[in-house]
Amino acid sequence: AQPLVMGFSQVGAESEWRTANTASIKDAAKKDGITLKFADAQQKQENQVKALRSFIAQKVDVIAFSPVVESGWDTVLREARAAKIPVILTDRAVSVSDPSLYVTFIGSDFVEEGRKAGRWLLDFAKKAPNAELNIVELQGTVGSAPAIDRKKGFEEIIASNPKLKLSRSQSGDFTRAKGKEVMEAFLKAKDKKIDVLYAHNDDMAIGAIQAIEEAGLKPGKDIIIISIDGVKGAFEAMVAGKLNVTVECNPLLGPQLMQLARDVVAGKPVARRITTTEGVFPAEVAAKELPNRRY
Amino acid sequence: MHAALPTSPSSPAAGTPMLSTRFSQGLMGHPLLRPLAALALLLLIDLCFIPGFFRLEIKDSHLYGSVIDILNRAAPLMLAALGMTLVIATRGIDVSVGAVVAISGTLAALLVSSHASLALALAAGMGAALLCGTWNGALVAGLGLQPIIATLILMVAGRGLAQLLTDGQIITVYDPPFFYLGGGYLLGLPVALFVVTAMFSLTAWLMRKTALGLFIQAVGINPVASRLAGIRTAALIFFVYVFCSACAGLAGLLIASNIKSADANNAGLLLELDAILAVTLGGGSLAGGKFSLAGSFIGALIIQTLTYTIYALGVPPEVNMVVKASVVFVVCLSQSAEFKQLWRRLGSR
Amino acid sequence: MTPSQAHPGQPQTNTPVLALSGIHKSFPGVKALSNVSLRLFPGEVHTLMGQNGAGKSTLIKVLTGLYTPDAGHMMLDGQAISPHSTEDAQHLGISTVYQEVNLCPNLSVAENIFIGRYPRHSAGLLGKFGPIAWARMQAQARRLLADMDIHIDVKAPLSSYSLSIQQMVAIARALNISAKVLILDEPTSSLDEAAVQLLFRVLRQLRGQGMAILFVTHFLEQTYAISDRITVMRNGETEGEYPCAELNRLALVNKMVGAPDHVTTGRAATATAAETTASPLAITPPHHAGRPQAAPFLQAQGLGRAAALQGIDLSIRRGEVLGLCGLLGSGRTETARLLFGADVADSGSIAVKGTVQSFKSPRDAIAAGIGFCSEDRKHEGAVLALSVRENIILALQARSGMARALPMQRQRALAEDFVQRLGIKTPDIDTPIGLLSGGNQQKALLARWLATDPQLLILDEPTRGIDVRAKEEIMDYVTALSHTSEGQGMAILFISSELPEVLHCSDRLMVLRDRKAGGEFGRGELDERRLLEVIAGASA
Amino acid sequence: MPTLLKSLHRLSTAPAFTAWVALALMLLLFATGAASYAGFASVQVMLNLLIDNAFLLVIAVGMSLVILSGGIDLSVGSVLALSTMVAAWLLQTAHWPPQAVMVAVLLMGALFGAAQGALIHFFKLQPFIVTLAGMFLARGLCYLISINSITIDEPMFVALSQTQLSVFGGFVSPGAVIAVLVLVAGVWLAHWTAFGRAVYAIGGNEQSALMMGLPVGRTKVLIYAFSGVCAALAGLLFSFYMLSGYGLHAQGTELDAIAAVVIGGTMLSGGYGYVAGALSGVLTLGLIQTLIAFDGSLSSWWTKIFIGGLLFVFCVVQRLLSRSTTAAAA
Ligand SMILES: Nc1ncnc2c1ncn2[C@@H]1O[C@H](COP(=O)(O)OP(=O)(O)OP(=O)(O)O)[C@@H](O)[C@H]1O
Ligand SMILES: Nc1ncnc2c1ncn2[C@@H]1O[C@H](COP(=O)(O)OP(=O)(O)OP(=O)(O)O)[C@@H](O)[C@H]1O
Ligand SMILES: [Mg+2]
Ligand SMILES: [Mg+2]
Repeated sequence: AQPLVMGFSQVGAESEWRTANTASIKDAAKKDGITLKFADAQQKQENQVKALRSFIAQKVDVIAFSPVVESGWDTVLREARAAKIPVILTDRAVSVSDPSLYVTFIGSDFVEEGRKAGRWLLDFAKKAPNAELNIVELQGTVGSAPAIDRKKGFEEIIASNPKLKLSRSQSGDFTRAKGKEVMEAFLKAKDKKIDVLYAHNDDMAIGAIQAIEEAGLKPGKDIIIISIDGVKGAFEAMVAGKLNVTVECNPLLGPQLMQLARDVVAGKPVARRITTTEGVFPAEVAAKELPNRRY
Repeated sequence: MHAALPTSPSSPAAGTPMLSTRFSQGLMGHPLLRPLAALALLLLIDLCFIPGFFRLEIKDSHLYGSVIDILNRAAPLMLAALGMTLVIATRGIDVSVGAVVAISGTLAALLVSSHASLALALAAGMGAALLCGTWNGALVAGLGLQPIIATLILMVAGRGLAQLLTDGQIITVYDPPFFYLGGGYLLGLPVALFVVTAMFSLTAWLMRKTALGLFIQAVGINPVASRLAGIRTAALIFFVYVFCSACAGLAGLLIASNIKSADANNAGLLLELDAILAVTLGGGSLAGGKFSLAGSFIGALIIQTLTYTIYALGVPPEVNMVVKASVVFVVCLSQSAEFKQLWRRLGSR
Repeated sequence: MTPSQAHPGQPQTNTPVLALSGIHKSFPGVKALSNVSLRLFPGEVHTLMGQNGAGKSTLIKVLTGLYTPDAGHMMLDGQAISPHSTEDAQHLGISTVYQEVNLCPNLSVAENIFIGRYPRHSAGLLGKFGPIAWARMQAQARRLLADMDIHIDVKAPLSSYSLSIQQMVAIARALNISAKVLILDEPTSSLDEAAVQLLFRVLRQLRGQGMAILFVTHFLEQTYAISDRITVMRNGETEGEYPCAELNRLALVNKMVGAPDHVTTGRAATATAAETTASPLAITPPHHAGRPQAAPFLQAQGLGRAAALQGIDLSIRRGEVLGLCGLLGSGRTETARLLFGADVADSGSIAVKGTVQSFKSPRDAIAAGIGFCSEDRKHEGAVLALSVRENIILALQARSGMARALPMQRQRALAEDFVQRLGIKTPDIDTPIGLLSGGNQQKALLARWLATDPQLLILDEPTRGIDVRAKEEIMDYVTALSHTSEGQGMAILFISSELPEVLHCSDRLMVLRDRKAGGEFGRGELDERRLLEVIAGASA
Repeated sequence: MPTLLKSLHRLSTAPAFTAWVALALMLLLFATGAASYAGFASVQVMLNLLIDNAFLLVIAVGMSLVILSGGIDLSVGSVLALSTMVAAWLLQTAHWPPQAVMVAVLLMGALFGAAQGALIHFFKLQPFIVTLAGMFLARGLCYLISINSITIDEPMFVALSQTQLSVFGGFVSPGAVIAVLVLVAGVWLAHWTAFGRAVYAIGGNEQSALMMGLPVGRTKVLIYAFSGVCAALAGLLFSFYMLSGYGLHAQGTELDAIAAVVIGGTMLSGGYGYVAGALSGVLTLGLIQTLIAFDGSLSSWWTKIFIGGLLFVFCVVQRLLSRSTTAAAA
């Protein structure tokens, strides 16, 4: 029989996480004997729409994509449905008027990630119930879905403890350089001692760690650092005692996605929402986990 | 020709500022005055609203404080602006600066992390940057492509090349000597600052001791007349693109060394826009011919101080852009002779 | 400074259509106009005269709204006016040709004539907003230019034509605007005799229709040929207003330079003051020709370039001035450009001192000891935003290489020297050249090439826009450079549309016709009338 | 045959030659795609080019005029984003009627552009800097409205988004039709109106244009206002297309638009080129992306390298062809 053809539109290659995600999907497709049409949207929704349209024109068997942003997918998804091509969402959800426009969504829940980070901090704060903790936040790119959701989830949880105060929040654009730069500025502002840093991704946390060290402080001790993603670099930092915890956001969706695609094309019923297994990795388990990290 | 317009005898309005700088030779008329004033104003805001902004401490036997941070951070931008200044002076533009930063930084960091000697790594980074410059120069000066499109090619492809080197990964470097360039200190000051000063002095020296500055200006203002006067216009234009890439390459090394990693995805992203902004804030004209190395440096400092101020003041990130835009508008308007006239007229009423 | 009240030569009506009084205009550091007045009557041609930098162009720019005067009144038809732009001035009925050609090189010839006043398809309702009627516009443009004896493709971009054609287009544009007042600032500086006569014919016609014409020129001949009255300016002030018939050439020149009356101040004045002498040619050479036996410095054979020049032969020795004559578009400029490597020849060869060279760029020619002062000072000469000093040393610096900047002292000394020698009127040598008057820019550009001390200097209309007195001095100076010791002076290729000047300076004359060689003549072989015939091709 | 040769020669010396080369190269690119990928040579793929790039085309038309006048407008991408945001906010939060929203958005674009034009003209500021600051400002204003994306579910917008007008056996969106109309209007404006010719004159030599008595100031302000309107209209098309307002929409679109205009044969230094060239430029960029999507084997970085490479080949061939023919013609 003809091999299954899948069109996949990726957001871009802006971070390690994303690259790992791409690699996983490509590998899995190869292993599964699925022909993968891969298109990189370079962070632009319009490019993704273009890619989807050309997948439709090519009459692929199934379309999968990681939406750049939640809204704005109605029209093109309708075209896909008209062409009878099932659509699978990965990594991020979309908001459409008619939920039947996509078959299923597999991926992480950014709000939940923020909550997990918040919960870890709540637990941590219990060790010294009376101390006020002054938190600074390094946000992702302003307006991007992970930045908005991770902030939302985190704030939702820490609101329950009045001792936890978010004093500063600034965008570090998800990059090391910006994370470092912003952290430098935070550290110089001597109005309040910084106790906790919450970074929306590991890259910014790693940049901030450098800034903290250069300020003569001990990251992970003088300042507690929480971040999200769980890339290899974060585990190395944890092993070195410079990072306290990272919330995993699993990019290795490939195998699951391929299986799902086969099921969908074969007409098997699938769940509407498939969450990937994602853990929270505090520094204590880092050494044990590090060898298992693939990216 | 276009660039010549501002001072053409038939240009009533624009002729005046040029002359006024010449005749009121005092401090008031100096072309660097306005960018300096803008910088001073920003620093004044910092002084008033950010406690301890100017405080310097000694930490680990080097200076430590906000001002040092700004200088350190501005270093790559200053370098990029330095190269961009010359390109813009010839009426060109180079939008590939960010990509060149990514290429040189990535290559050097990659080599260091795979245990090549530091010298080799740095040389390779610079070599790659020079190659990029040669490419740009050949397209603009050799083929006569329009600068923006010629450099756009490298802007798009260059970052791809850099990512190809790393497979899109951010590769962390664990080799302390490599950190010295972008993060080390010499005589208590950041090494990056010395790099920038050296580069600036070299360029300023070239401008003063050789006829380079004169030729660049002439070519920027009137390329036809320059060619007829016997200036090697093509060679000159080629040179400025190579020089610009070299500066960008050096900036790339500083950045890679500072963040201790090869980040092909994001290093130097949009640096070209900031560099162009720095040049214009410093009084350089995109129509060619008018440039000031020191002005561009001040422009870079304005940008970095502004960024830092936004962070330190705790401006919410969603407002950043509006603040930045407003400051740029204000600085530009303050440099406009026409605006000053209007102001005066309103004042005298 | 009080203009005489009524003149016999003055037109019937006694109310000026345009009256300026007490105009002041200063630029930082320069007082360009002080208390200037000017009256323009309907149906007259009024010439504005004055030395380079006297303030003529500035006055015109004030009058047409490009500059705002510091003080003074302007009345048009008895109404006070204060135009803020050329647009305003045009609406008021003032049509202007400014000194440098100010047209758009990218637009077609036809469009340059009609832009702003397009003929429209009268698509009923749209009226003034109807689409532009391109074909009609082109036909009209063709007709307009044909009236001026110019037959070119009006659809081609303006930049594909030589400066003089562009100048004619600019004039055609101004004439085509129906106006009360027509202002022409040195329109004839790059026109040949025939074109000038054509222009004058049109001007007379317009004068007959009651238009007031303000005309600026440095040619005394032309002044006397066309004007009814003359206003003389000196150092930014009005020296006086005179009926043309009452002021002889000598007196005029004296008033311009500020010498007492009846002082003989130059060839132009003297030569032409002797108006009774029948032949204007009787100019005796003040020097001897270069030694004929000397080997040629440069020899061109069959030099040509498709569609621009058909194989010409030319040779020039050191110590001699070779004049190159021809009509507009006869190929003089192209010859110069090929010799200088500004354009690359596609046939023929050039030999310098006997060795064949191929010039790929001006650099090659400069290295071989050649200099070239272009006719188009705005586009090919001046680097407007650079200072006078930098403009003067530019070619010298380029030749001595980039590596070592000329020491500042040397630069200043050179520049000061030329400013003094050529009488460049500038506040100082660090003034941007763009702020100088047209004639003074021209002098500075000449200085650029003199500074390189070339072995062969090609001068294409070098005295364009230079005033009467300075012109003589400069040409004498230049020819002297050529005629120094024993034929070791410069070789000079001298191109000019001004025949008396060419006749006076050249040791040998070469005529171009239709982009082909049209004969060569020794000194004294031709008088002006004969030369005109040869140029026009009425059998050589 | 000789007449053919002659007309070929005339074509090659015509000022529009570069634009023709662009068109020819684009067709070549299309042929390459058709030969290499199944399903590429279909009517719908071609129409999709138009549908997907409608907003870019509209922006490029405005940008063409700006560039022809010797200026540049970097704010268009952000103004587009701001327009989607304002439209979404007015529809979803303020519940304005859709027609009023459209008018308001276009007006906002015009005002934004005119303000930039006024700064450029009256204060002699450089277009690059003014519009760069404008770009920051418009983007920043988006975030002031909301950092989230706002979904639009207003029926008229939804209808406009999902209507398919069938042509040539395929379909196009209303947005694509509007874009083509804008292109036609732009061509008409540039070549048959006094305003358009003044744009060319200013691009050729601003000082001369002034001295020829053209209304330079008014024209310049209008040019940027027109570009602003185009950007706002593109924003509306974009909100039909995406049914959302979002501050991160259309990042970097200004560069795409500039590239499209330049590829279409317009000189960035002003004065030379054709508005119609914008179409071939936009379609070329679109084709490159379609090629990549059809290929489907390029990684993220190879995508970038490939785009750069194609741009390079395209520009160099265009340049060499134009240069050799102008040399031959001279
Ligand atoms: N924009 C300006 N800024 C400063 N000085 C100026 C400016 N325009 C003209 N000048 C000065 O004003 C004086 C008069 O110049 P103007 O151009 O009117 O002379 P002109 O009589 O037309 O001379 P020419 O015969 O050489 O054209 C000159 O000294 C010139 O340097
Ligand atoms: N009267 C004319 N009719 C048609 N074409 C002309 C005319 N005058 C000039 N041209 C064109 O302009 C070009 C100008 O040639 P060139 O500049 O070498 O002439 P020139 O003798 O220097 O004349 P000019 O006095 O215009 O400088 C010619 O090749 C021709 O194409
Ligand atoms: Mg003058
Ligand atoms: Mg000539």
